Amino acid sequence: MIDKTVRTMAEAMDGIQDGSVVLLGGFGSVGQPDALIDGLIEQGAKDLVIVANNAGTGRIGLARLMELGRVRRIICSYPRSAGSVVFEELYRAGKLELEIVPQGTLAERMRAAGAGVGAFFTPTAHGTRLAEGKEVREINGRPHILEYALHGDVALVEAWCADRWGNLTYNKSGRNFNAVMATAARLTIAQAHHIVPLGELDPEAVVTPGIFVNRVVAVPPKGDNT
Amino acid sequence: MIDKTVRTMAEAMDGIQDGSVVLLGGFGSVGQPDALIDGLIEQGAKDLVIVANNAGTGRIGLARLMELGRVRRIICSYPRSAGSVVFEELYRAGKLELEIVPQGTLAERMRAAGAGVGAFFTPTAHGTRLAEGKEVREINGRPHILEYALHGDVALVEAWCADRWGNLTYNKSGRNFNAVMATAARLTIAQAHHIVPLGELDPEAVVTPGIFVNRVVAVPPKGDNT
Amino acid sequence: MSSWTRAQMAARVADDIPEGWYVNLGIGMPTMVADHVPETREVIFHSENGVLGMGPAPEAGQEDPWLINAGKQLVTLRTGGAYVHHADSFAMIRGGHLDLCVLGAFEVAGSGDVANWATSENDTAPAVGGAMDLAAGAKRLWVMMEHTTKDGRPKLVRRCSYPLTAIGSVRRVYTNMAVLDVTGTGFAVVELAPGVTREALEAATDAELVFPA
Amino acid sequence: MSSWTRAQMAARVADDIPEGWYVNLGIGMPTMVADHVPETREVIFHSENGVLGMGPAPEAGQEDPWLINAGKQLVTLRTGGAYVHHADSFAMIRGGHLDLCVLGAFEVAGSGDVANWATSENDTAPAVGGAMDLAAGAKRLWVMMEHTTKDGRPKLVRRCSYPLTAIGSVRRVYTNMAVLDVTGTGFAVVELAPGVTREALEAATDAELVFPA
Repeated sequence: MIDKTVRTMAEAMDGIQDGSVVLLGGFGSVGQPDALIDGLIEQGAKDLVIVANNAGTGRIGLARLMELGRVRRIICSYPRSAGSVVFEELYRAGKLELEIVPQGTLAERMRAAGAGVGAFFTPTAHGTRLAEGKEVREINGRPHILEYALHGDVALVEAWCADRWGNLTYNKSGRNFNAVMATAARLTIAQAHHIVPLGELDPEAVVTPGIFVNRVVAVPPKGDNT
Repeated sequence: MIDKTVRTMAEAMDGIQDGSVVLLGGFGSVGQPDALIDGLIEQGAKDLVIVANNAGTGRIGLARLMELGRVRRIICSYPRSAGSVVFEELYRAGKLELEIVPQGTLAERMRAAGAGVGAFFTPTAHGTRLAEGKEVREINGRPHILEYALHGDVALVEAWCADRWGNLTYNKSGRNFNAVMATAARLTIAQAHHIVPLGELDPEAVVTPGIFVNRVVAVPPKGDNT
Repeated sequence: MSSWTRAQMAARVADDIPEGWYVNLGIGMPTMVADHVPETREVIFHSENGVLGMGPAPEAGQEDPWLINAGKQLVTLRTGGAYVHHADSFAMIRGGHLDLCVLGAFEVAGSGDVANWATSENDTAPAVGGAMDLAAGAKRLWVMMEHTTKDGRPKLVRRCSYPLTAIGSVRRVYTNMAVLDVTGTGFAVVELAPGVTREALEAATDAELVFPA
Repeated sequence: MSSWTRAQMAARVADDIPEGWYVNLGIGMPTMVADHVPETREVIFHSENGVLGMGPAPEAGQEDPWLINAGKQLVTLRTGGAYVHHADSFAMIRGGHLDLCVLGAFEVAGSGDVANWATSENDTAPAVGGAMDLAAGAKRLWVMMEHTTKDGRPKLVRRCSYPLTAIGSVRRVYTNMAVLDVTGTGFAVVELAPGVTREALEAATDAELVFPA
């Protein structure tokens, strides 16, 4: 019987290597895999490349991981936001590499990784400094730049419901980067609010089919009573 | 009040021009927009480029449109199948241009059109005669070929449920090419089994959001009593 | 000098949005536009984080922490709305499916170039978010901003001095002083705010202005 | 000469598929493999037309015309299955998410090249379907076919004479005479069908064969 659910966070994090590219789902505080990030902090992998929309806030979660010196490089669209204090300290001190990617290009680069597209041409960012050094080609009269697929070694995502095959649904705007990141990594680990029996998810409404998911751990969100 | 539903097939077909690139949903007999194809036959546009998985069977629907001499070119993955008699006659007589595209590349080229990707590199078909004349580039040690976005002027799709905003759901394997073609055309026309009140479709389970749909016409499938 | 308030600017933008358009409103001032579209006129608002058919802020007690917009504010979903993931959401943007995007900006040039994400070449870690995707992808890009900086420098310019967000993308600009169409070589004045003179507008603008005959 | 029947070949392939694999079975003979995987061993079958978790043919009276596989046969959905659209379905294939694809073929070369879609360069309108996507995209490609053509010509060859489906993709071949691994320069014999001799296999094969020591 296929059962992708794991009982402990240690099992969920098993085998994550130093130097991994780790995709972190979430947008703002919605859909962030907080428990998995804490699990990763505990697990100890270092020299990580983190792909996320933001660069962490406060001194918890991703910010904590960075503060512990475990992140070598961050690839994101919106590094500097209210409370991104750890990022700013480390970046100013030259202790963190930064790659800024337009948000849609970031999503599309991971979608490409998940879908077997090696690289693609997009008009986004053409003529801006984020296109510097990139190949330009005119397609249908419009300049496009070449962007490469962005693969993860690991994706950490937050789902709403999951079953033992790893099928996932999300809750409202919690879907965000989670669904695309789940497709783009060799090892996708999901924390799910609810583990439901196989067959309970509507086959017409599964957002992430289990083929993209390797491990599922039950983590009700903090303060949730449902 | 937004209302994309139209009352007549003539309204649904209004403005389709000679020379249009028309995307036809469906796979096998499932999810084929039969009523819309009949509407297109009636409407009269000619010199069409048809994009579909198959090249029609028997002498109805797409095969009928071809038999009437209204199709200049067909882009498909599987032209020759049981009953593709009209295609074979016309093709052998040199009266029909054919472009064969691997099924996944066909889907991806339309997904690219819908998503603003001008072109993309894929390993599929590298080293085969379907890659002849195409740009080859090695990415991550693997040869890829360059494929361009495939835009439709019109997409004809079959949905299961639709609302007045044009949100669509499909039924089981009827989703197939319909959902991706809906994103790839300037004018997307859907025939829907059921027109439902706005709000009846679960926002978590809408497959094609109305932003991709211009017109909806109610067409219960033949012989259906639901 | 008189001019439009921010609320008046938002109302002015809202007036130009017809029923049925799919619209993305940038973080900050443009977000106010939604409040000025009457409920009877169905305009479908899109948020980058996967919300199509976004409604206003929830009433007290009705907040759902799982439903936010791109500015991370709590919002609602209108009847008929739908949720999608980030790649699909940006497919809507990048594939040219949005009728309109309204962004704030630091500078707009008469060529339609826009700079709205980084204030100088030395700002090494600016936050681009979805601005470049929106500016390049939407069918129409309108900018909504104050006509000058706080210290009075023009924001409508001959050439952007800040790092660009996109080239030749802006169609129309709504400021506290005027509504102006981008001509490619400057700006055509569509409407002046009450009390704003031609001379005042010219003094506050560092680009070619064309006034209606 | 004795050899495996088609059902035995299908059972032999099924034996090599462990629980938990995501598997696409090509149209024709490979489709039979599913019937030989015991229900207690959960293998998740994928069909190109957007069905993940495909089950067997429906029982009489339970047919649903909206649920077909890539071969256009009526099928069922297993508990836990899901429907996706064509681009997402091929993302699973092309993105390397399928553990295995089993295809039929006209020819397989010792290099792993496979030809299975067009029988000659003069066949100007052959039907490729999803074969090239599957051959290039799946983690493993196995081929299941008769060892020779009806008129006795070898289908395991030094170099494919028919138009290629993919280069260097095949890992393993199951025929009525043997199970063989692709070595890159030929085939390593894993197992001979009962009654098939080394000499018989060599006579029916136009490629280098390596036999177990």
